[in-house]
Amino acid sequence: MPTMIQALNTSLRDALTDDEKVVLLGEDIGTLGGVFRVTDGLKSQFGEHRVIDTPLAESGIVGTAIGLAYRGYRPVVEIQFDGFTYPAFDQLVSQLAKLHYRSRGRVKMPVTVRIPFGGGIGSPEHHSESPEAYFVHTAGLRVFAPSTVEDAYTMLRQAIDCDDPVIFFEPKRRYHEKAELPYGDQWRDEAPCARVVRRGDDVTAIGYGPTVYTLNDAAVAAEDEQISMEVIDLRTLDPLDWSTITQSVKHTGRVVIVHEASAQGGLGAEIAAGITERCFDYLDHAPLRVTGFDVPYPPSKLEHHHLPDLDRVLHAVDTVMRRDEVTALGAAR
Amino acid sequence: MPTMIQALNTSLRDALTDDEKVVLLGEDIGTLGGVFRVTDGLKSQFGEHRVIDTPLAESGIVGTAIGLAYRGYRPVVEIQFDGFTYPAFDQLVSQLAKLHYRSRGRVKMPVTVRIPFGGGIGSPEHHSESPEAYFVHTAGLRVFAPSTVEDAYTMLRQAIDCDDPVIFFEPKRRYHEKAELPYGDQWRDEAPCARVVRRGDDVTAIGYGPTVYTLNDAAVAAEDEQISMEVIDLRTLDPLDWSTITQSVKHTGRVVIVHEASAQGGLGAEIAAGITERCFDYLDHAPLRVTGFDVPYPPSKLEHHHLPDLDRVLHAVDTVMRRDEVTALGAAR
Amino acid sequence: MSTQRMDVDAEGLPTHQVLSTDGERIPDTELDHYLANLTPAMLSDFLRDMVVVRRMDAEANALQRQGQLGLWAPLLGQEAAQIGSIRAARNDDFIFPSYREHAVAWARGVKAQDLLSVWRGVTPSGWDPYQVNIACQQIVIGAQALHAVGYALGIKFDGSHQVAFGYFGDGATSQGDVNEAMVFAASYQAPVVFFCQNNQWAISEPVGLQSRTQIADRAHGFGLKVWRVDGNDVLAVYAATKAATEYVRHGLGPVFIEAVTYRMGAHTTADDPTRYRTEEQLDKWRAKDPIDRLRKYLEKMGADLPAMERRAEEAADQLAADLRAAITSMPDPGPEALFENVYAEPHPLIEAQRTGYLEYLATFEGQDA
Amino acid sequence: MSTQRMDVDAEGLPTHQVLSTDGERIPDTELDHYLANLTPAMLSDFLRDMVVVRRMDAEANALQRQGQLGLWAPLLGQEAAQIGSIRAARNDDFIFPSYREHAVAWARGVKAQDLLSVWRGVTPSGWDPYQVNIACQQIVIGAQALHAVGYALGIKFDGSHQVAFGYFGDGATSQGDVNEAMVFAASYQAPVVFFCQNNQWAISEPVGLQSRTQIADRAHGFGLKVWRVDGNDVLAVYAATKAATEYVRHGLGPVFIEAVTYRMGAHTTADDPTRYRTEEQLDKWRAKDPIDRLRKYLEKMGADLPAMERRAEEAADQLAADLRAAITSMPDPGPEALFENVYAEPHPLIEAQRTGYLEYLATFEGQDA
Ligand SMILES: Cc1ncc(C[n+]2csc(CCOP(=O)(O)OP(=O)(O)O)c2C)c(N)n1
Ligand SMILES: Cc1ncc(C[n+]2csc(CCOP(=O)(O)OP(=O)(O)O)c2C)c(N)n1
Ligand SMILES: [Mg+2]
Ligand SMILES: [Mg+2]
Repeated sequence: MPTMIQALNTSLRDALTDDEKVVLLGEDIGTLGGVFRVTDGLKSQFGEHRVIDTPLAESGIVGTAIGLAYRGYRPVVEIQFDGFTYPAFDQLVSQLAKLHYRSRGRVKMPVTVRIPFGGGIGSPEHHSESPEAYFVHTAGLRVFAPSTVEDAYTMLRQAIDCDDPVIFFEPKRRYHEKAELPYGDQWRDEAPCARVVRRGDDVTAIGYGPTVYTLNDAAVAAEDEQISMEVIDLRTLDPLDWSTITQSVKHTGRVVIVHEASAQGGLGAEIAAGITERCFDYLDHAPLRVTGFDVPYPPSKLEHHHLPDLDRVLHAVDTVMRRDEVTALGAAR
Repeated sequence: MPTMIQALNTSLRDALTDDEKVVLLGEDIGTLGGVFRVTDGLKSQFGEHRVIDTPLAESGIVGTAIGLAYRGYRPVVEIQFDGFTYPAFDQLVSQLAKLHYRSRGRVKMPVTVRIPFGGGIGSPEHHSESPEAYFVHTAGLRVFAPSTVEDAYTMLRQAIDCDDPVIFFEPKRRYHEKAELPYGDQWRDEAPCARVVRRGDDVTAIGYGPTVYTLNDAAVAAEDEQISMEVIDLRTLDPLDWSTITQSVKHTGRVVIVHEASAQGGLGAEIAAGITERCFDYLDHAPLRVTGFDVPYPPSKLEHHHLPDLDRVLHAVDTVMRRDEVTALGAAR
Repeated sequence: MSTQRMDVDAEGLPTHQVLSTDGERIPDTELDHYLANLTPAMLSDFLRDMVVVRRMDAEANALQRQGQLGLWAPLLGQEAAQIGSIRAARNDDFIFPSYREHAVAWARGVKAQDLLSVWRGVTPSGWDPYQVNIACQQIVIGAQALHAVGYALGIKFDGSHQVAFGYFGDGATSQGDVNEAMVFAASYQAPVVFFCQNNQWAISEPVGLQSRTQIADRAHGFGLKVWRVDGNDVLAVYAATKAATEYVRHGLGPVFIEAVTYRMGAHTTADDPTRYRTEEQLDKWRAKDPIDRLRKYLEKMGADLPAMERRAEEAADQLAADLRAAITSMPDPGPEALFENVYAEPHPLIEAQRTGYLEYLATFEGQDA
Repeated sequence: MSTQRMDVDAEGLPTHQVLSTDGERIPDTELDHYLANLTPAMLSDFLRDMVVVRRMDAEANALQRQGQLGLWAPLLGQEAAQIGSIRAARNDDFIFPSYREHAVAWARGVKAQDLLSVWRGVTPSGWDPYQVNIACQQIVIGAQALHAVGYALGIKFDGSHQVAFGYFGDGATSQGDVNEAMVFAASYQAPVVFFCQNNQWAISEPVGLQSRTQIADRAHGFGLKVWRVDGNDVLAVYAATKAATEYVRHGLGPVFIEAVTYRMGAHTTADDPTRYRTEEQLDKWRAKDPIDRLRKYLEKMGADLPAMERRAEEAADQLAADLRAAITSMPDPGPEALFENVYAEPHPLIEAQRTGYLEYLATFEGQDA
């Protein structure tokens, strides 16, 4: 069974095959095949005009991709690690996000920006960031975050196919998960929206990317304590799939939201606020957030404290079930 | 009476006078005195080594300021307009925000980054942005946003005096408001925290920067309809002053949050989520947000639609008072 | 730090000039070739173009003062740099402009009122990039230089012989993006011409603050082919741009042109240049006026200047009249425009906000404002 | 695009070399002056320094393989570039390094175990910047170049004669920040030395992808004084850095040194260089080894090489033993470390999170993990 890395590789290969306007750009993606080998073998198969090693400059990469999109190409950019997205920030938020609007719809920006994100792999500084909230707050961008091998394939095809720019977050600590790929044109039939990955009655647990696995584990553990967790994998962080979310919350009345990014101003805040606006009368407890703390991502020997783990999720679940008087952790107090 | 521009100018002058380690850097801040004249006359008074015209490169400006801080200086950077902050994003979030942490507290980063922000002055693209949420989500930064002439003076002194980096948002459409300045060392006595600018019983209205004026106007108008609004000026967006906020919300049970930035992932989401976590049992209605829409900042002839105005605030107040069945506008639906 | 205000003109690469300020034709071994086929009609067109865009600029300044525009960035003094370069480009060469290339847009057929509609604040964009082969105007300094490189890369992949142009100012050369654009262009040998109008100022900052060497020298260091030209000499600009595009079309790699000119007006209508520059400096540059210079040349070569002038003035009058009528009657956009084109594909949040806001506005209908 | 892999060594500025690969002393009119006062003791120190840091590097690689470090970025091959430059600097010159300047840090007195503690993942920083006059290590490529300029500006304001150093690699020269650093340094004539170790690679990308000209040429275009040296020749690097700091201390402006060297190891322990380079290329560079070269020179000049070698090996053995003992017994930080130093002044949110998390952890006490 292929790993998530192989799924992404196949997804790129299929996209390169199906549409000659698809080109890949990034540091070390050609000869080396990318530091995670997501683009392994693609340069030799498609040539150096389709799979392009770029000079070491992220703003340059994104800016060049924008120019290619102006010309009718569908560039797929790889940012080597999450923390190296920031030098390209201006090109992402003032250019990529706004060019369709600025041109009154005449210029399409079908650019996919792949970012391996999140922690848990024992890396040094800048290699474990979760910058998704910045992009969710930026009008004009779509933001995808697959959690499974199948979704990695499917959603990357969808992102490349989309006429809008998509910031595509890959859960790097799940890169070695394995599963069968969907085949053929199946990816075209699925709408990019949230998915209830586990049905439950007592608490809605919402996550995306790497934390979905944690939520599934928590749901199994909670069962032992007769708590029935419904688990939602958001999959698209922009647009947010409010109908899936609110349907679940109206059913359970309790919510726990989980992400690795810091709490303050993180995506969890939007989810919590949006749920409260939409489901206030259904709520039995305030939606709680379990997140990274509001600190710089720590050295690797501390990351297990920083990352939301099974225990912290269960603790929050207990809290919303009012089985525990202590407030949940990770959220602002 | 001095305008807010003059208050900021005096604040900088006093800081330059009191501490020779204070230096100003920015585009056009020297000879020209800044495009808004906030630094008018300072170069001729303090010399070109204290008030420094820089080459046209924001990352360069912030990076240079960081180097000066390493050397023991207290740089005050001017970013010419909000939308030109983004080229410096990496230096702000990966360097300025993290150097105290990275150096285990050995290196202080007392850098103030002044950003005239927000819309309403009929400007072209990139001149009316409200990027505060990006920085509130970034651990290691403090974020200030004065709304009044007095606070402009006081909080700028406090920001420069603070050993942490402060992103200092100036409400440019209120630059010409007038008031007397606090004098002497008064600025030292005040803690940088939220302020209840108007007492009320029915609804807590929370804003900062340019929208505080709108909230005050709304409170006057609401009085006519026998609704008593409490108005909170946040002043510091990081840290958030939860004790002032929760005290008010526990009293009123209803909340309206207002900002110009887009709703999704904006600061309003954090405030709403944080309030719900802290005051769930006191809430009579979900906290509502009145914000800019989730679109790029529009051309100037459309900005009166985009910006939260008196009517939209009152509409939200009516909604939380349940006098109106329609949901509030600006927030995600 | 006052040393930084050295006169960077004094050294470095030579500056090509083919018309002296008195309108004498100066031979130039490198550029004469590109001027060999110039006809009187083309010269008349250069004159008309420059006169017309100068009028458009004057009219825009006036409209701004009258409150019809929110802001305007004058091009006065840069007519030769803009007209000379765009007239040397092929129509299918794709231009990435900044916010001051009004003459470039006009020369490609953008109507003055469409151009000004952006500055009036009624729309984000005044033209369809694919109709005139000009990208949207760019306000973030230098960002477009990279877009030009990316576009050029696409040209190369397509096996086409078009050229991408990136226009920017002297101040822009300090930005990381412009430097990265040179890195990428050199690395990929992209078919791009960087056209830098060194108008001596970035708002209040003299070019000597951005660079102690000639800007052209910097580009040279990146391995780009470089021409430095008198930007107030429309023929030199035309010829250098012809030379540059020929070079690029031959697949020889990217080119950088530094056109040395001067911004005679304010940075924008919000600027007060008297705070940072002197009348003497302006006088020095007035003597180098691009239109006067062409006039003198035409006179010396015995052209029918009065007829050419008449033609130019008529075109300018026409533009001015049309422009004023169009701008002063230009309607404001309706609120639904807020939500248009944020995304290319359907987006539920924008949909919901649009519907909600329009419903909300409807509740005011029939009420006094 | 394969043309981009041209051999950039072939043209451009001359590359200073004072020791041939056979250890012959080559006269250099510009640099000899700075080598006139070299004593045998200093040469012995150079040898020891390079041998020790090479051992430290080997030991770190081994510790990483044994799971004692999370990652390591080898310096193998760059000993001369790092030791030659740092030994030429004054102790109060302030260094802004990247992540590979282990030899620089060690030479300033940072203990190997402190250096490695960061790579083990127990702490964000291995030294106090103000104790050793070296800023925190920098992973974001090129960001530190600007910090060096800012620090240098502070030096200038203070009227001091220190120098700030910005170290970075060949790949870094493509980043906007490094280019902006050159712009700012030139504009302010800041007392800074940019020290670029061109080790031919940015992970898998050859330097020819970043630049078609010599990197030194680029710096020249910005108006910086430039030296290009053989980075595997410790004496040439030492002399050029001496020359550079003298130039800077005389107030003559910023300097750029390109030290041409080679990364003999992997980019990091996570890298597999066999995917992108050949044994032949490695062999070519093995023949230029910086330590061998100094050995040959010492032999030729009749120094007591065996004694020097003994001294070096002893120091290396000592370091290796201390390092291993210290690293393998290094404790993990406690959870409270998460919340330390996020801010310099009290911050209620961090306080609350610290308290909350520690209370939460306390609830597990006495339970099985
Ligand atoms: C990134 C960025 N920073 C600052 C500004 C504000 N600004 C607008 S024009 C300008 C000066 C530009 O000078 P130059 O590049 O020489 O172009 P010119 O205006 O002279 O045509 C500045 C600083 C901006 N638009 N973008
Ligand atoms: C902004 C940024 N982008 C990407 C990376 C990932 N990365 C780490 S080292 C490296 C190559 C650096 O090459 P060079 O500057 O030549 O230094 P060297 O590693 O050869 O010493 C890259 C791409 C990074 N650390 N920072
Ligand atoms: Mg200019
Ligand atoms: Mg390298």
